[in-house]
Amino acid sequence: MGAVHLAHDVLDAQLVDRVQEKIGRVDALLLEIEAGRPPRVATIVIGGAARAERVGRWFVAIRRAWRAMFGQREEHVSRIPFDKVRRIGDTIELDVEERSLDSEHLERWLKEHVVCRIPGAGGERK
Amino acid sequence: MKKWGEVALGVVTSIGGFLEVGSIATSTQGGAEFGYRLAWVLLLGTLSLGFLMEMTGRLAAVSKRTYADLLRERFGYRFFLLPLVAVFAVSFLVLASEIGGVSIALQMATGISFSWWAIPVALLGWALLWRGTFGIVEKGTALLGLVAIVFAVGALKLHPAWPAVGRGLLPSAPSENRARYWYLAVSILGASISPYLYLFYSAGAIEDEWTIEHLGVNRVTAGLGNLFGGLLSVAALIAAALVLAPRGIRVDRYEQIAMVLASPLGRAGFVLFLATLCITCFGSTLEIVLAIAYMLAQGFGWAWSENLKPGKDARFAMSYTVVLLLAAVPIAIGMNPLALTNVSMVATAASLPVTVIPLLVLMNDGDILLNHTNGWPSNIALVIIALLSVVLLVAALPLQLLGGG
Amino acid sequence: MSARTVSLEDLLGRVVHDVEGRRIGRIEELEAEIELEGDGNEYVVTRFGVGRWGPFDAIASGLFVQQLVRRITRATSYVRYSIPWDRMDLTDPERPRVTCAERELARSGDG
Amino acid sequence: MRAVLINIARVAPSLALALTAVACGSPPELDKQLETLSSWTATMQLAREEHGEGAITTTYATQLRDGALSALEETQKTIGPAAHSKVDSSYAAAALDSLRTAIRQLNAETGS
Repeated sequence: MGAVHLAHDVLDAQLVDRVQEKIGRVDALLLEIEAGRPPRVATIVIGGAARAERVGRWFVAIRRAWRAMFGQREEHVSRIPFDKVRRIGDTIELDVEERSLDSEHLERWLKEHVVCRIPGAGGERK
Repeated sequence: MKKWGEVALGVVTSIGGFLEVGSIATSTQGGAEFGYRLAWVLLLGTLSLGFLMEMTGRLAAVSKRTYADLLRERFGYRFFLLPLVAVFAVSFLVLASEIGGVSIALQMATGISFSWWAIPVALLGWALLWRGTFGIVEKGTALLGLVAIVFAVGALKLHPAWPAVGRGLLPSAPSENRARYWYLAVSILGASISPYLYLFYSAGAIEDEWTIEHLGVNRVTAGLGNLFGGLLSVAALIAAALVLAPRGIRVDRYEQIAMVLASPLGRAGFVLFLATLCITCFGSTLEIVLAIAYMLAQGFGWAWSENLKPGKDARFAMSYTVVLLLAAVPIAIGMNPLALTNVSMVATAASLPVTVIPLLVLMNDGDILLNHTNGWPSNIALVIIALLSVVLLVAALPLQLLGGG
Repeated sequence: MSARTVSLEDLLGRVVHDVEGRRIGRIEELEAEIELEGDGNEYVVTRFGVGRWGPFDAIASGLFVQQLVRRITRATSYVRYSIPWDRMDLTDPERPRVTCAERELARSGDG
Repeated sequence: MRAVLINIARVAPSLALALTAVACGSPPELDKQLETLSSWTATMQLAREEHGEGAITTTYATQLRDGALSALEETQKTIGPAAHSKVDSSYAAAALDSLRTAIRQLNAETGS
C-alpha cells in the first residue's frame, strides 16, 4: 500500500460505515507527536465543534453564543480511532455502525420526532 | 439506442429547464427597453452556462463525486463555507422569485392575488419532493416545460427583421440610458448562469449514475440543450422587442409580460404564456430547493438522494422542507415578485466568482479527472467566464443602484 | 517527553524554517504509511511536503489559494521539498523547523 | 501602492455620496415619470385591443388596469414637485390625463 496524503485524501473526505451509509466527513484529523517517533495518525473527529474550530476563533465564539441562546449544551461529536479505517479510496470506510455515532444524533432525532410522523417517509427506496 | 434516448431526454431537460422566472422577466425587460440590442448578452450567458454544465457534468461522471463534494474535499471546510453561504443566499432569493412566478401566473389566470398562492405552491412542491423520485422531478418538469416553445412560435409569427436580430447578437452599447442597459445585461447574465443549475446538474449526474460512458451524452446535453434553451430566451426578447418596444411599454409588473404572446397568438398565446410561466417556474422551484439541499448534504457528508425515502436521509429531506416553506414567506407577505426577481438575478451574477474560479483548479486536476482534464479550448473559455464573473461581482452593486429603478 | 495531540489543520499552512533560521516554505501535505513494526493497522507520518511560491507565498496560506497559485506558478517559481519525518522538528507545532540547512533538502516534483 | 490607497481614500467618500444620492435621492425626475405614464397608457390601449379580439380574459385585463391605477396614483403624488416650470406642469397634466382616458376606455371595453 502506497503513502496516504492526509490533507489531500483524508481531511474532508466522505466517511461511510460498514454498510456504506454516509456518516459525515473527516472534520478534523488528530495526530500524536512524540519526540523520537514518527507522528502517529490518531483520531478522526466528526462534528460541528471540530468544524467551527477550523473556521476561526471568531466563529467558535459566535457558535457558542448561538448555542447558549438556544440552551444547547451537549456537543454531539464522534471521535473515532484511526485504526477503525478499513479502506481509503473515493470514500473512507470505517468499521463502525451509523447508529452508534454521536455525530449522527441530529439525523436520528429528526427521523424519530419529525420525518417519521409525516406520511410517506418510511421504507427503503421510493 | 438506449443512449440516444438519454441524449434526447437530456436535451429536452435543458430546454425545459432553461426558461424560468429570471430569463422570462429579464429577456422581456431587455426587449421592451432596448429592442434586439441585448441579444448578445443572452448568447454570452448561454454559452457560458453550456461550458460550466459540461465541465461539472464531466467532473461528476468521471470522479463519481458532485461539484459540491469536490469543493469541500479539495479546498477544505473553511473555503467551502464561502460558496456554501453565497449559493445558499442567492438561491434562496431565486427560489422565492420562482414561487412568485408560479403565484403570479395563477393570479393572472384566476384573479386571486399572488400572495395567497405562495404557500399552496410551496406545499405542492414539497409533496412532490417528499413522495417523488429524481426521475419524476427531472423528466416530468422538463417534458411539461416544453410548452415554453410557444415563445419561439410567437417570435416567428411577429416576423422579426432577421438582419437586425443578427446585429443584436454582436455586442454594442447605446448612447443613452447606459446604466439601465448594463444593469439589464447583468440581470440577464445572472438569469442565464445560475449556480443552482450546474450544482443540480452535477448532483443529477450522480443520481442518474453516470459513468465515463456518459461523457458524450453530457457534451450533447450541455451543448445542444442550452443552445435550444438560449434560443427560447432570445425568442422572448424578440417578442418583447416587437410587441412592447414600439408602443413604449416598459415591463414594470409581471402582468404586462403576458401581452407579449397574446398579441401575436391571441387567446392561445395568452393561455400558453400562463402555462409556461407556471410550469417552468414550478420546475425550477423543485430544482433550486433540491440544489440547496444537495449542497448542504454533500458538503457535510450526510446521506442524500431524491430516490431515497425521507426516513433514510432525514437531514436532507428536512433541508428541502424547511427551505421551501421559508422561501414562500416573502411572496406570501406580498413582496413584489418582479422586484424580487430583478434583485435575485443581480445577486446571482455577483455570486458567480466563488463557484466559477474553483473550477479552474478542479478541471485541471489529473487525480480527479484522469485523462479527461480540460483541454485548452475549455480552459480559455473557463478563464474568460472567471474574468467575466469578477467583472459582474464588481459591477453588480453600483449598477443595482444606478440602473435598478 | 509525553505525546501531544495536534490537529492536522493546525499544521497545514505553517511556515517552516531551516536550522539557519531561513524560511523554506509552508507545510502543504503530510504523507502517512502503515507502520511496519506495529500490529499492521497503525498509520504514521513519514514525510512532510513543504512548498514555496516565491512572491506569492504571503497570500497563499489558504488551501484554495495554494492550489490556485500552485497551478499558475508551477512553471516559474514553485519549489517543493519532501522532508522525512525525522528531519522535521515539531516541538513547537506553531513554529516547525527542519533540523538541517535548506540546501541539504531534496527537492521533489509537485506531487 | 500607498499612492493608490490614498487616491482610493480620497475618491471613496464622494463616490459613496453620489451613489446614495442616486439611490435614495430626490423624487424621480420628470422624464422618468412621464415615461412610466406613457408606458401604462400604451399598456391600457394594447389591453383594450387584445380584449376586443378576445385574446385576453377580463380577469386579466382588470389586473392590468389595477396596475395602471396604482402607477397613476403614485405619479400623481410625486409629479408635482418634479415639474419645475409651467411647461413641465402642462406636460405632466397632459400625460396624467391621457392615462386616465386610457383606463376609462379599457373599463368601457371590459364592461366594468
